[in-house]
Amino acid sequence: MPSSKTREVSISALLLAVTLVCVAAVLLITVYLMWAGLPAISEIGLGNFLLGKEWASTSSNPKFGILPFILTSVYGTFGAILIGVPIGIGAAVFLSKIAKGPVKRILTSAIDILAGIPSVIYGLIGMLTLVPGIRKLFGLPDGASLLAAIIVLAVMILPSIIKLSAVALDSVPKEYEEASLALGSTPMEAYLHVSIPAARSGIIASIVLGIGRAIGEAMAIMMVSGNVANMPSLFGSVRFLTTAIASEMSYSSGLQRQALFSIALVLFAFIMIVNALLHLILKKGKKHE
Amino acid sequence: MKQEPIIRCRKLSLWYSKTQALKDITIDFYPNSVNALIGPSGCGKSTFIKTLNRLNDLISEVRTEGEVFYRNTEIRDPGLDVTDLRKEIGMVFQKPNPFPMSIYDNIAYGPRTHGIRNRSELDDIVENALKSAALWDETSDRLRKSAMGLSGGQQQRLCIARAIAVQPQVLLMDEPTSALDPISTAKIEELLSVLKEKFTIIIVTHNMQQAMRSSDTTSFFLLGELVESGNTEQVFSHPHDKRTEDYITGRFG
Amino acid sequence: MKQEPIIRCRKLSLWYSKTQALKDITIDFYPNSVNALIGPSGCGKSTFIKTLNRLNDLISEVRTEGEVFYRNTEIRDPGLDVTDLRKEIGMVFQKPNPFPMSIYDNIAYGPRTHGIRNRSELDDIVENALKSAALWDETSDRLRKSAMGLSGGQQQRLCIARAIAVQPQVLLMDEPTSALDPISTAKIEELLSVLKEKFTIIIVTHNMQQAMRSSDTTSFFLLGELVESGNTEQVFSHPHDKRTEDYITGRFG
Amino acid sequence: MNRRQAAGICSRILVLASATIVIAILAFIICEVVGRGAGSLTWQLISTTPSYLNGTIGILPDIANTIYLLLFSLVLALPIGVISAIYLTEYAHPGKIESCIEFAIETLSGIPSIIYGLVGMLVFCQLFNFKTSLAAGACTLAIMNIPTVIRTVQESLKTVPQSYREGALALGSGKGHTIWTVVLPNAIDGIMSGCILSAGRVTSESAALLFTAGFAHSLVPLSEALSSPGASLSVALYVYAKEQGEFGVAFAIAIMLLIITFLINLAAMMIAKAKKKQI
Amino acid sequence: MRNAFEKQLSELHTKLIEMGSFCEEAIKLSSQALAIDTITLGNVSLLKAKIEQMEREIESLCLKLLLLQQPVAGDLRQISAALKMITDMERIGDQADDIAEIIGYLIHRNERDCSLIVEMAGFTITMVSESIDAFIKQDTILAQKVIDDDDKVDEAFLKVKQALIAMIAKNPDNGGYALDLLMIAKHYERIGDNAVNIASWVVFSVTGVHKGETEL
Amino acid sequence: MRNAFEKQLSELHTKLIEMGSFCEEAIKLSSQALAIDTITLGNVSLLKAKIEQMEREIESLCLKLLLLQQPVAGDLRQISAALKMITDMERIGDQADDIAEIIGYLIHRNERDCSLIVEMAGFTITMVSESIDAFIKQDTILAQKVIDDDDKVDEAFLKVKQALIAMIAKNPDNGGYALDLLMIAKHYERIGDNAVNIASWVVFSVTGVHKGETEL
Amino acid sequence: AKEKASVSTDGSTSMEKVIGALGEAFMNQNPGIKFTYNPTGSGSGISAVKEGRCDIGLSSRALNDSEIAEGLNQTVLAYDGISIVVNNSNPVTGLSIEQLALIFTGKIANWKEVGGNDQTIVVIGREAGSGTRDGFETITGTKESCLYRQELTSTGDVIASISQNPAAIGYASLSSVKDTVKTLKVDGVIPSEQSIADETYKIQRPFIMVTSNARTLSPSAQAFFDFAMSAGTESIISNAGAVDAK
Repeated sequence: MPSSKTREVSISALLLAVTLVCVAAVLLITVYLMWAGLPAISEIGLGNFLLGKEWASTSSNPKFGILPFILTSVYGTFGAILIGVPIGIGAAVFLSKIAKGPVKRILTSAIDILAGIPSVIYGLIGMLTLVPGIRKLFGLPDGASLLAAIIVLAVMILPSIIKLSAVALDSVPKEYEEASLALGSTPMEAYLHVSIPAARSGIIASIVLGIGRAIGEAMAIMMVSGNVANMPSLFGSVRFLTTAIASEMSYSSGLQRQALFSIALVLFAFIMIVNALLHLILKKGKKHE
Repeated sequence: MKQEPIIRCRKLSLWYSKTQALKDITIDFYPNSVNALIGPSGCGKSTFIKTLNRLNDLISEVRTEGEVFYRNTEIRDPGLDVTDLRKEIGMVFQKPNPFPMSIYDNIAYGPRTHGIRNRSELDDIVENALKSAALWDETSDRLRKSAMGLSGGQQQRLCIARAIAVQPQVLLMDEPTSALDPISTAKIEELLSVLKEKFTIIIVTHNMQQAMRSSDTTSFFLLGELVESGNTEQVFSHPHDKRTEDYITGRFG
Repeated sequence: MKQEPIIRCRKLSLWYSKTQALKDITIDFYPNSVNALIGPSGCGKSTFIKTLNRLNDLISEVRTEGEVFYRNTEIRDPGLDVTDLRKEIGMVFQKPNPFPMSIYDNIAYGPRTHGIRNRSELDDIVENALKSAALWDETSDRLRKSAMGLSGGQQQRLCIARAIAVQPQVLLMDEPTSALDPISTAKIEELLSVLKEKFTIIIVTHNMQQAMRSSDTTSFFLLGELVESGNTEQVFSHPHDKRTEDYITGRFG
Repeated sequence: MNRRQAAGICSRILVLASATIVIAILAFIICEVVGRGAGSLTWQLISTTPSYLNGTIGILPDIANTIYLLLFSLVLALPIGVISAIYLTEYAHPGKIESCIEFAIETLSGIPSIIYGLVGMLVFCQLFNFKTSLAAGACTLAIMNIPTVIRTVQESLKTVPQSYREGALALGSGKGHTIWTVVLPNAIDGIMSGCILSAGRVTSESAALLFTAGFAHSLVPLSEALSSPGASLSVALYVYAKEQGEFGVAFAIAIMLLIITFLINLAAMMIAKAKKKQI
Repeated sequence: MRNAFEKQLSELHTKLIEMGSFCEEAIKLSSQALAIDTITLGNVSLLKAKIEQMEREIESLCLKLLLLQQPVAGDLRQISAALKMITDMERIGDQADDIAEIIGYLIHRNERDCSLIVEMAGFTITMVSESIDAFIKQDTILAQKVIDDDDKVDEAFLKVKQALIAMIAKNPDNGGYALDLLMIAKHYERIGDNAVNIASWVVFSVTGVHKGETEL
Repeated sequence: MRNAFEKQLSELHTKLIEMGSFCEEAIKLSSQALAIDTITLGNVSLLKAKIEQMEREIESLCLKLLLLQQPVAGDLRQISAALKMITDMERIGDQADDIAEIIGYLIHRNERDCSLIVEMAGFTITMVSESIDAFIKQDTILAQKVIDDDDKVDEAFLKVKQALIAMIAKNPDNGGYALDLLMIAKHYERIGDNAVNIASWVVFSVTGVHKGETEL
Repeated sequence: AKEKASVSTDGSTSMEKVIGALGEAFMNQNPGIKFTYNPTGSGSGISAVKEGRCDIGLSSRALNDSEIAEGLNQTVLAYDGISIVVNNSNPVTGLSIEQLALIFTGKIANWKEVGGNDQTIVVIGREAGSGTRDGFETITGTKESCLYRQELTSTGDVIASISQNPAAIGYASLSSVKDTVKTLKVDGVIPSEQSIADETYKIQRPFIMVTSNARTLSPSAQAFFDFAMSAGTESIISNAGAVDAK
């Protein structure tokens, strides 16, 4: 009955066709962003666009320099990672290795809920408590700033860092820790010297994923960062790549609108770099196993 | 006359929450001997050896009664520094579990943990441990390579070397060859007879041939009870207890 | 005189991409016999039996040469309907792998797959298969319970029953007891001698005692080569090949 | 020895502190949200449509829209996701196409929602002429969720032991039959948690919906839902907070979203528990 | 459990009993011939052949069991005892045959003066019977009795020897005859030894203690 | 690999060789005593005791190896052959001692007429030496020679018997003496048998074929 | 089945209350017609009309010349006052248009220069493209020269931020202002329906409905347009905080 083989092959081909939807979607996104974003870049000039320090999209002599946005996104992401990663890994170690019973259940749910909270709520609370808090704490005229955005971002990337790191730590064979304990190390030493290095690739992946999320976040930081196209400073009002798009999109027209798509293209490029990085790390991690 | 026992166990009972896993175990282990623990699955042999290095602590709701002495130290003492105990009583596990680091770092892990940082000292320890585990010839030219690249049998010998490197007095082995093929198994059994010159070895095994071939004493556990314990030849040629005879002749169950 | 062989293998070679895993294997298996395949890890025994039911198909880049006949069917034939082949040549795996369904559904899975829907017919098949696998007494009162609740040894006998239920001619077993304790192992070895009255059994084992105790013929594989094959007693008492003797006496490597 | 103990205590404290921070953040957020929103969370708010004439606000349409979006996007994302996952785990052999697909999935899951919003607007609203509608929003969300579904189902498929497949195949079962009878029933939890995770994303998503589904607050029946614009709860929260300064309402919606998030996690946990029990 | 092994073990047991009964029969026949007539003498060498045949069978069964079943404890003792016992049984067969052969030479003599030897033969027959019995019943007390009884046979042999010396002195022509009778007596004495050996292997098989050794 | 086992195997080998050399020495001593004098007779029973001691040692070593090492193939053959061989060796020791004992009775006789027996003893000594040699060298050809040589010993025994009958006829007073000499000859004949057995176990140990059986 | 007649509007968020109320009233009168409003912002409302994505566009700024040149029509529906708001704790009660211009361009940087506390002024505005911002900057003559500390994307944000910051100043549609912030007099006039209607309050802007010349309105859209422009809607518009233009 040779038809069984052909049937298998055709089923496989059919499934492949459906699976290719993902590839199509990525291509579609890439193509459309290029189609929408490249004209403005060519009109403004790549150098002026990427390196221009001034953004005045609606002035009579419009300027479309997005360096402030790029730098803000980079600094903001970096800051969020700086705060979020240590806490995230610490909490992951606690969750994966120390917490037991109800504590573990509560912590797990807490992290899941944190991950599930809509970013708007983070923004809202940030706006109503964090921004005035920063203003009062640092004696600033206004608290809406890069710092506020960094803190909100750090909180927002925490759940994904914790979850992924915890998964990586969970998948470290229990035998490693047992071996370490049997050699006379304390549990903490076992986690630090054996578990974390063994989960390295997963943890790095979680960080990279956090970077991706931080770069891509829009709604929450729009509400706390002041949103002025300044060059970034910790206590200054700043605008990110994402917020630049979100804030002007609805009123935009003409070259301004096109320039916004160009920003989206730049953002997309950043994300692709981060993704490629992630891909590499995960692949390497797999190979390592 | 007989030496002092290095581990002395008196009426040790152990419960996991409410089920009793060990019942009044009384047994001595003497220095420089290979001691096999045999018995069907779930008979308590693994639980027993994990009591000796307090690895059962990892499981909550474990409760013990009785006395277990390592030399003059009561192992069950809640105030005991278990890291010290585990330095004295090393362990090798069922599945080879080298850390995902280099061969060198695997062996050096224990000594480093216990504060040895001096490079040349570590080098010596690593070399000696590998030699003791009959692994030096196979690995001396690739100490910096990952231990994960070794074969299963080599990995297990590496684990033995790693345990040796902290210079314990007692080596616990929990079915160290059950994941290995006959050739690797034979190598490790061979190793046992060399290692016993320096250590006291307590080995849990499913494999009665292994117990026969490599141990000096054999203890038969059944349902948490120590049914019989004695010289290996005697236990296998002439067990005192009917249950032991049934088990070793394969007439059990 | 001798019966016709049920499986006839001539100069079978097998490559995984570029490494040759089997070299010119020529061997016959006769009906109603237990045939043990022994050899160190990676010697090709598992690869060999997976060739017999084409389970190697799952791995890409496998290439074979030579002839393998099941009765008059060339197993290697790319046009062959492997589901038919596998109905004739059943398999039991190293780790007991019952499906996470009821005991009844596990056994009925095969017959249902092959189109048997009639309830009472299935009932009969299940009962007979369980009886053949010496599991009926232990499970007849809980056929609707999950198979995952059985002990390891029972699970493995369930897997044997499941394989039997499709009424194969040949039963391949890939180290069926390596995950089991001595008692469960003994039960399964015992079962082999009963099963061979109906089936041809080809069993891969790491355990030479097992081969000796339970098989009629023994074949020794080494590095993809069939070094020696013959009557079990002869192979173990008086091997023709030095390598076989070295291996079975534990002097190998 | 002392140094070791000190280091041990320090690291233990740090780890504990990290975990405490996480709990504290959540507690703070919940207190804030509940404290500010509880007063506005009335039955009237939940059960009515907003009336400009009466100056009252109701989020019934937003609830309905959320459900519509959920339904439509799942109907799209689930089959594609499950089929893709099956293809990737059961059929695909490592090769160029597969690594291409893998990369595409990773990319899709990494793309920020705002870009989905923009491209969704360009493609679904304009190119496909769905206009600003729930259909456009649902399509965008579906594409966003496909990677999530694929990954969770894939994870679950991978946890189905290879031995089950071998067992079925060795009994003479065909590949398709094996997947259908043995593999998928054991991966049902993955499909369920894929649904749940997607549901979570749909309810919490706002940026991608702003430009695609709009933020109208009118109640439409299911039959017309696809062609109408409409705000989901998250978008409504955004709109009420930002456009209208109705913070009480916004926090009331936030309470609802938190409850939904909580329920979703509860469901996910129960599935995980059921799976564990089975094994 | 281990049904196959059990079956083979009981086969071994049966064969040993059978072989033992052949031995008994062989000595009985030979001693009957000595006392009464020579009719059945041919049967002794048939029995001897059977016993040898059985020795080979049992030997190879034992080796097969040692090889394939790798017995321990009681099983190993039983099998190794069997392996050793059969040597003695075979020797018993041998001796019986030798006796029969010698009796063959004596056919021409009408008068026989061998009541002492017949008595001695009676002792050894009892010993062999009892050793086989001890084996069947795994009865160490009986086995011990056999071992102790050897002294009687040894005594009887000395008596026979004295009697024969006296006989030769009486009638030197009986020299050859006396030598033959001595050989017969010696064979019975040896058979007694063999029975003792069998008995001591029975003791080993049951208790694990062999010939006053310390425990294995 | 399996160093411990190898060591025990070679220990077994050494012990067997040692036991064999004791046997050789015991017969030699006894035959010397027969031919020449009785000075060294006491040593025979010492040797016998040593041999018995060694039998027990080797027996328990064999059983230990069978138990603990579960040997197969050549190892199993070697050990089981050893287990069987020692019975024969022990018997050789026994017979040598018996011979010595009988010679003890003969001390009072000045003139001895036993050149035939001495010749016969020579044959058996060669056989025992050669069987031990065959074992040491695992030499089946030599072993076969031993097996074939048995006929010579049997012949020699018949000759001795005839000679003794003649001697009795000549001088009936020598009846006792003749009986003793016959016993000695019979013992040598037995020793020859034992050597044959040893040799045939050597053949088995090397080839796996025992006494013309088909292969095990 | 015949598709239900519908009117879709799209555009200014500032007009939400006005147009929402009008729509609701319209639907009450015409149950057969479905009215939708999508508050996306003036810019997108205008482009939506242009691209035919809605029937009527809503803009809180007048069309510029290029938009008119593209064939769009504007009809003023109402006027909206832009309130200048500060934190409730701010002692300042009023400012002149000149002072506002100086404050928003950063020339006055401290509240004490205009009679307030010694505090750095935090200028909060809307994002580029916002109708409110356009209206404010046009009237105060500060186009392209405002130095904002924050550019927020919605009225709600602005009010929330100002209510949290004692040094902040910003502008917002009159209809959205609540008592969480304080409304300043401009040139001595407090914004109210009255002061906007008689144009004594200067900072105001039109709410316009945008239609396309290229397409005729559907009957239902025309009905809504007519309803909105009818006289009976005065109270609806004023209830929504704007000033009827008719």
